[in-house]
Amino acid sequence: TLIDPTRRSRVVSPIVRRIAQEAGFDAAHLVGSGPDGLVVKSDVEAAIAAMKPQQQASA
Amino acid sequence: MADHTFDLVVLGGGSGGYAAALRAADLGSRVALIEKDKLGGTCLHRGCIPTKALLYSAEVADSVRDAEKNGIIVSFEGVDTERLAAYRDSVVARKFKGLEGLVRARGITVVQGSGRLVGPSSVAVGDDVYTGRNLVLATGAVARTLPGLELGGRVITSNEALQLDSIPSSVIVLGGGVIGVEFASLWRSLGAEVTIVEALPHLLPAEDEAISKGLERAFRRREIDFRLGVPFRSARETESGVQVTLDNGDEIEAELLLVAVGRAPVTAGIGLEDAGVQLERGFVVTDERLQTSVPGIYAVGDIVAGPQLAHRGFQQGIFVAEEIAGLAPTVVDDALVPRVAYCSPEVASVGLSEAEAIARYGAESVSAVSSYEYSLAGNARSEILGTNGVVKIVRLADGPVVGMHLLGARVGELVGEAQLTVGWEAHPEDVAPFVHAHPTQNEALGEAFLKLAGKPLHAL
Amino acid sequence: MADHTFDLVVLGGGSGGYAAALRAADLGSRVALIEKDKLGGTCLHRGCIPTKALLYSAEVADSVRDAEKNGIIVSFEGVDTERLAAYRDSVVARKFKGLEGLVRARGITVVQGSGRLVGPSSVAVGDDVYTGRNLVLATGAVARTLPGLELGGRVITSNEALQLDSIPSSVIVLGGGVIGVEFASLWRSLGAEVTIVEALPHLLPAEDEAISKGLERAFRRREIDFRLGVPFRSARETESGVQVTLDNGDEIEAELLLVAVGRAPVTAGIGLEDAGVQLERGFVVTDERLQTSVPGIYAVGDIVAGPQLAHRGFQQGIFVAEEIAGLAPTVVDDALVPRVAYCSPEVASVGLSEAEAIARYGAESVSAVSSYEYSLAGNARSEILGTNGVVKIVRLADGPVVGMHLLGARVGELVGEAQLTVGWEAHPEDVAPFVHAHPTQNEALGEAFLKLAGKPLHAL
Ligand SMILES: Cc1cc2nc3c(=O)[nH]c(=O)nc-3n(C[C@H](O)[C@H](O)[C@H](O)COP(=O)(O)OP(=O)(O)OC[C@H]3O[C@@H](n4cnc5c(N)ncnc54)[C@H](O)[C@@H]3O)c2cc1C
Ligand SMILES: Cc1cc2nc3c(=O)[nH]c(=O)nc-3n(C[C@H](O)[C@H](O)[C@H](O)COP(=O)(O)OP(=O)(O)OC[C@H]3O[C@@H](n4cnc5c(N)ncnc54)[C@H](O)[C@@H]3O)c2cc1C
Repeated sequence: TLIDPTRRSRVVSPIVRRIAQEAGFDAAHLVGSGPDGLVVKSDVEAAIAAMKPQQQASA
Repeated sequence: MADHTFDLVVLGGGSGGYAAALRAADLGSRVALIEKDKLGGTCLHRGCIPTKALLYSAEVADSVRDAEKNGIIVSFEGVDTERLAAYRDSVVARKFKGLEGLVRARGITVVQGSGRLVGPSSVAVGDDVYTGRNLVLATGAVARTLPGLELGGRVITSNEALQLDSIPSSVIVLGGGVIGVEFASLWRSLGAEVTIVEALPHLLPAEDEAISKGLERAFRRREIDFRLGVPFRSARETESGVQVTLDNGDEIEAELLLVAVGRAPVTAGIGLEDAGVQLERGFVVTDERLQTSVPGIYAVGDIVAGPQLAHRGFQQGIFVAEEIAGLAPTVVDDALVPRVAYCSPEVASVGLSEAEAIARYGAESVSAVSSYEYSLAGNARSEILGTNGVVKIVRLADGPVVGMHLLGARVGELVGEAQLTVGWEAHPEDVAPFVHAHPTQNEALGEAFLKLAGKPLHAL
Repeated sequence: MADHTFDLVVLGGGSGGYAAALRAADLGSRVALIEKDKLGGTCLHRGCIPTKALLYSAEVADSVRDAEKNGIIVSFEGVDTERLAAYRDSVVARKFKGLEGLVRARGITVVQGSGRLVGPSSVAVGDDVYTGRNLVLATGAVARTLPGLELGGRVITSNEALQLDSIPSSVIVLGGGVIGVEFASLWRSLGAEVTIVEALPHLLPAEDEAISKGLERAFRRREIDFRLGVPFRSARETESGVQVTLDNGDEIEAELLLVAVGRAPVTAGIGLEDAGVQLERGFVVTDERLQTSVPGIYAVGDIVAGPQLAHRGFQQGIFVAEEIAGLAPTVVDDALVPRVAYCSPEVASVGLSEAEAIARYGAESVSAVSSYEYSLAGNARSEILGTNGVVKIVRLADGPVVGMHLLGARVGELVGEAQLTVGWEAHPEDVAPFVHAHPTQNEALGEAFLKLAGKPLHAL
């Protein structure tokens, strides 16, 4: 799954963390594509993009 | 009486006003910028720029005095006040020319003259009326004095202080705020005997107490005298100078008295009340989006209560231009506006002091807020520069950094990093992976973050 | 032969080694730190610290020469090389004392002597063997020379250059990298005639070309001579100096020749190969978590190929200590290690140059990368300091800032802000709401971000 609350991926950017927070999830729950599983901005952006159709479907 | 119509009319061409004008023009508006004196306002002509030029000369004088310690043999022959003035003026002139060029390049109509509100969307300048779909008030502030203390002669404000053609042998500085400590520092470096009088218990009373105390120690070493926690009672001119009497009866005498007790907004006699613009203690009342009580009229800069700083004016000016353009910009948070005092040593800060953080977040539990002070004694670059000081970081428990407070030579330049850290709500743990460049002073910030993240390197 | 058992044995007490030792001790390990010379290594005794002390003296000399322009009247009487040396040494001594105190306070066992690997977990020092559950290799680097160019006499490295008891009247600096340009700048400020010889087409060839070119302009103004793109052919000592012949036949002569062509890892003759530690061109090969080909043996600092910088050593040392402790720290990304050259004007950068960004991200489309250069001519504080330069920011289209490149007096201190911006993948739009303090140099960063975010204030 995209967002797994048991996952504790690494996040070092407050900015990355905030974008995720604003989209309603915790960036650390993603799989990171950065060095050593680091969650980078594009991971959060991809997750948000992937969530969009889902939200529309459920709405 | 001629009528002129614009999208935006800005009253006052200082930091706040010209920023609004530049940004609005950039966004496609036709803008009139009304200025009775010179574009650039206080900051450029009587504030930030000339003071910082003189303070740099003071820094040069200090480093010349210490040069022998660094192996550079010089003899200090004094201050050439004419060259000092020429240097100060050349810096101002060049920035002024740059600003005029920018304003011209963006096609802004500059109206020279004193403006007065004559309705909810019109400003009169002499016989001309400038009407805008929106107005921005940006008339700034001027030095105030205390009741019973008349300005004039040997009792001066920063305006006259900047124009002195000699260095006074002694000065009393009334007010230990930013302007007071900057002039005290400047004059001391140039050879004057200086005494600061401050009614509150600390220099820079708005800063974190650790910083104020550190600055007091440093000023004591520099033999800058100060009387804290004692209100001013009266002053009278003598033959050779000014005699000041404090509330406790103490008397001090000096060649000059600089009154630096704050700056009052320029809002009287320009038709604001008649147009329905609400004032409070002289300041223009606005909502958090900087709109006054009259829809369509905005206010920016020193006339809006809050930190009176040029870059706050810039930020508010940009905000208002974007707000009017419908861009829904982010509200300017006064607590996130960085503050720098260019005295020696410098002071820089952003966000909350420890006391403010505890007042705001620590009501329920004392451990809600923690702080750490890293002494610049541990920082190699500061050792090289021969400066002392401290980096103090205030954080919420397991939470973001909410305040950063710096003291030491050149620390003003570190405030950009501090501002992003606090502004982006970083946790010390977010900074810790980024080990700072060695040997820099910004490494001291890095060390403080490491310590707060539980990973001290060059600290116990 | 005595056996000593520890949790961690660190070979080499420089930046990388002592950082690993300090952090491991902090995390509860029993640590032996083996050092054949002095704790602190190259950086403290022969690198960062003494050079930056001398460069500060050079800065003082420059500001003394310009002081008259600032209204401060002085006469420059020369350089007192004894006091210069005393100043340099006092800075080193104080930092050395601090480091010794830290190492003692954390209960680290310091072993004085030359160590040699004698197995996958043991280091011999004379008759003693130190065995650890883990080993950290941190033996650092030493100046290298070119084939056919023998060191000695008037052909010196930074080690000798730091110990000179006079200022040479003229110097040829072989190598336009960081160490080369720093010494060139230093000697020029102290009065020498300087020529830099660099085989690549630019000074600081690893930096963004805009910065290299700007530095070249500045050096030209300072009358520092340089020959770029011409390899060195040979050198011979003459009666009064050294004569250098370039590949194009040109001959240059000077009192001294400083060889600054890079630093070679110290990995030979200490038992690495025998223990199975894989090397490549002399560097220790590690995985991204800094483990060598022998499980349990790690390597940090200048012996690991990558930017040879003290704070990279710190960061790697901390990383390895935490890795061993099972804390799973964040991998150190060499591209995010900030770089500062303390020449006059200073150079500072972090992340990718424009060319690197285009190579990495711009293959498909040229518009994938954009950049902006803000001239310090627009920055009031730089005008006050009398410096020129540039802030160059490289970003991905609609994406984060991936590189920041700075040139100008004192810009080294701005690298902290640059580092967090790039490290945290900020977009210029994330920085734009935070208008920087006026008048600072970090405001130039702010202006560049504003421009890239489409909101220029003090720029066209
Ligand atoms: C000595 C000193 C040092 C300072 N140093 C710093 C510093 O280092 N950093 C910093 O951030 N801030 C500093 N400040 C504060 C800074 O100068 C102000 O915050 C800033 O100038 C406020 O901008 P403003 O646009 O609100 O007002 P102002 O800059 O005061 O501009 C107002 C303009 O409006 C014009 N005006 C007023 N009324 C009318 C009218 N009726 N018609 C037409 N024109 C009118 C005035 O002539 C003036 O040009 C300093 C101030 C002083 C006095
Ligand atoms: C002139 C100059 C200026 C520099 N300026 C800067 C700067 O401003 N900023 C910056 O970041 N970097 C700077 N550097 C680079 C910096 O000094 C190095 O990156 C840093 O010292 C590397 O740390 P290290 O721990 O890898 O190695 P080192 O600091 O070289 O330490 C290695 C230590 O290991 C010891 N050792 C070696 N072999 C053995 C053995 N067999 N047994 C026992 N002990 C051993 C050595 O005695 C030495 O103390 C500069 C370098 C030079 C030469």
